[in-house]
Amino acid sequence: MLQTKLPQFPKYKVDISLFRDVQNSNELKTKVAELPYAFIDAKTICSREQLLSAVYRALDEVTYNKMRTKSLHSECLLCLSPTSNIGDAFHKFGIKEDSREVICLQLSKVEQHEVPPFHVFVKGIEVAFDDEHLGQFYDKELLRRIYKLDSSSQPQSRESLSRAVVNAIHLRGL
Amino acid sequence: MSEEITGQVRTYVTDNIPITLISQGAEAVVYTTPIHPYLPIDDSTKGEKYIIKYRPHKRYRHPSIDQALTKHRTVGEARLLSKLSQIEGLQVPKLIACDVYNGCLWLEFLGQDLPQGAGFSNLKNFLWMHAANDPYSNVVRETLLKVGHQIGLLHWNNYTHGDLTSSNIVLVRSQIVDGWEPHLIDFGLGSVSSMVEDKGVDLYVLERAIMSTHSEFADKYNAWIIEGFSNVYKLQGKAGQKKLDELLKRFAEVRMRGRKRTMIG
Amino acid sequence: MTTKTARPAALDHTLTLNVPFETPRQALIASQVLQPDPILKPQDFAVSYAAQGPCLEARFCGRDARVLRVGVSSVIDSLKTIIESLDELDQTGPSSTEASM
Amino acid sequence: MVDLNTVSPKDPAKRYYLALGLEGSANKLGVGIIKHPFLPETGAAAKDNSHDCHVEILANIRDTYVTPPGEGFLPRDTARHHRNWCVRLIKRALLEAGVRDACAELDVICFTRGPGMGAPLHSVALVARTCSLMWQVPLVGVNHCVGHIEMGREITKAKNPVVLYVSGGNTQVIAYSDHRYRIFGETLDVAVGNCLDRFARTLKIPNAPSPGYNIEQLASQCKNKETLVELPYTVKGMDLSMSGILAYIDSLAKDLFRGNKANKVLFDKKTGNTKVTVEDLCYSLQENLFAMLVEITERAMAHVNADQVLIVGGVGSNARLQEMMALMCHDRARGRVHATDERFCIDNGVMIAQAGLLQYRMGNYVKDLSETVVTQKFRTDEVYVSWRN
Repeated sequence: MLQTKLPQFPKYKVDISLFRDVQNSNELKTKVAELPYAFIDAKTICSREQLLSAVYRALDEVTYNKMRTKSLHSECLLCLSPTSNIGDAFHKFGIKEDSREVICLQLSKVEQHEVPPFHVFVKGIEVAFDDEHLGQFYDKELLRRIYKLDSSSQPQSRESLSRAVVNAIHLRGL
Repeated sequence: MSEEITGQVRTYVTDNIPITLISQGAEAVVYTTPIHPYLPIDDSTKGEKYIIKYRPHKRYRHPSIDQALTKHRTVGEARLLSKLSQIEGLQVPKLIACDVYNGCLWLEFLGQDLPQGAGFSNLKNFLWMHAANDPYSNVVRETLLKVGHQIGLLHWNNYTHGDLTSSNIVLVRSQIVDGWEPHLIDFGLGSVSSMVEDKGVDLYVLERAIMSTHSEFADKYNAWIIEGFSNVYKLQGKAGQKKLDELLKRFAEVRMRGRKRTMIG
Repeated sequence: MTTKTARPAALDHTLTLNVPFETPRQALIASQVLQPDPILKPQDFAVSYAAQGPCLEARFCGRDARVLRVGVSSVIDSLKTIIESLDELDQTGPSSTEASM
Repeated sequence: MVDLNTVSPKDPAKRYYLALGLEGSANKLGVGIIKHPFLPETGAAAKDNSHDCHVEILANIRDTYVTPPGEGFLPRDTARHHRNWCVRLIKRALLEAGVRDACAELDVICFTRGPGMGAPLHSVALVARTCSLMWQVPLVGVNHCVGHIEMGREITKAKNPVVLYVSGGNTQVIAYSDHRYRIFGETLDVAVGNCLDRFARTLKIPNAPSPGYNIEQLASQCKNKETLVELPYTVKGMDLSMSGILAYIDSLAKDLFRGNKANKVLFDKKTGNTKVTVEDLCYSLQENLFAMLVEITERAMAHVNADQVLIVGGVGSNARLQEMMALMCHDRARGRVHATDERFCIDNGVMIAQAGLLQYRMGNYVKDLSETVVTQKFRTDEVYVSWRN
């Protein structure tokens, strides 16, 4: 599990875990609204910087502009998306019934009391949330479609794909 | 005033992010920091540096103009960098984060210190360093050809830099022993442009910059840059050659009239 | 004032003005003041000045009457200014500095 | 090392220089007479003292050709105005200055050689040539922009400032280096003064004392300063463009007068009430144009590492522009802005005398009358500034 804080937003803490061979995605998807986490389909995340970029953007929006969704978690999902359609962002990045690899994200105020750890709910094997594992799970073609990266400038490596994705995250709606 | 602005940035980034002022232009103030805005401190970020480019509020202009401009320019530069990063072979700093509400861009830090205390590895210092012993050495030639290549890529793809000086070209050590890879930085005045005039002015500004700091060797240096530049266009066959001829013709015109058009009173 | 018509080529409309001045010096000054200004369309119009005694002789030639008229009238405007300067400002001594305003 | 005393005063016993300056590049006809004391300390060993010549202004007379509201000044008519008034103004200036014998007392006659409108320039040059010949006084042809700069430097004593030159015909940001006033940025199309003049014409407001002054007055009466009418902001690097702004605000003013309710910027969508007044338009136009001017000036300051700004030219008398520039200078480098009042920043003869006399003192004057031909185009950086280090 990655437990971190973004230095510019010390009032928030971020916990992220990556699970593989998740058995109960179906059940988790139905509980998305009630559980204090975001569940993300790991196929759509190619790097740590991709997900953390979205977290940064979410906190930036919440702090200096306005919150556009109901919770910090849905804000993060929106911020992952290259478009400003909230439903669309959930559909694309949120956990799916058949997701095998799932990222659990908890973003909360520091003073907020502890919530149960992810593994209480997720039936799967936790692996390190790092680029090595993300690199095994992500779906290059899917990512290209989601972020509408045109084929003429096809990013070759995961690094360049990640770079294009980070750009898209930071430039959404601007 | 820089203390005042630095104070604003300190408040904005918090004490968790130590900042060092490296340049203060008219429009933006640039800092470095060892802290990545969102990646945790570990092997991948340790010892790294990042750029924070801040466009401060200007009291002299009306608040609504000020806010609109700051946002417009921050987004503009971020968008430009994003587009440029997709051009194969073109080397520009990576966009890390963009906070339009505070006029801040986080960018990858490029460059390093040159050997023998010759200063930071921008093209200007690099040429100074070599001017002392072997101004026409192979590494100088190779590097300037590559500089030309970078500008060629930029122009061929219809972008212009707007402030192409030898300080805005930063060299990064390449895989080849003793080789350098030029990167273009500071696209604050950059734009999408297919106009030969804008491109001609870009080339002219760089030529002038080289002449003013390295006048003795400027002829050869500029010739190498143009050679590298031309090669990009020549690779594009007939169409490329045609555009190149047109561009170099305009470049010569710009040089003749000293950048500015003549105007009545 | 005399008009001549026998000029070669295209500039065959001609006019010569003889302007009398108080002194030969003033005529000379007038010719020197008028001399330097280039003609905008030398293919359509030409002028030459010469001081002859207290007289300024200005020879004009133009491709047609209209060009000639415009050119001559502009020189006359200039001459008026020069003459006024000479009349009012020459020998600027205590006696002649009475303001006329 | 600059020796400002390479040419001796005409009357060495008097130990001063006297210069007559004639200006007529646009609709103002100006005649000025100045005196420079012969300062030994500005001799060979001195530093750059050309901004501190201890100038004494003996006469500064101006007559403006004013056209009716809605009309601009045309070259022919302006030239006629200058021809009609030039000699009378010179006589009055000589009288005011107490110059009894111009032939014996004047060291040099300075006139504007350009840039400007051809016909008005020419009519004044004729008078300058005539006076020079009949009085046997040397001539110096002056660049109008350099005249503004030298006068501004002398009046304000600003040391090596970045110069913003804003007038009806010019918009330039200038910095001195290596004997030239170099242009760092300028307008790519119309000048800022011209932009204001033309907008004043659309508004049909009086041209007296000047269109820009009347726009400034209207702008200060704007009641809704929080909201601006959004206008294009067209800074292009160091340069700026104003024709698009002018075309747009002109169209707004026309729609306003015509009562074109389809224009949503001016009229409320539902009620059809006017949201914007002429005063609002003037205010927004000034805020927008001046922000652009201050921005390119700041760029030049950053470039040459200067902490002072000198504003010259007719638009330079605008209080709001001065205020904005002062804020920028203060925030940038705790520096300051120098500006002159309308006696000096609006075209005048004194400034031509000042720049011309400096040039004369360096031994650079007309040797042949062919050098006195006026020119509409005459760039500031074409002049070799011998009188500065």
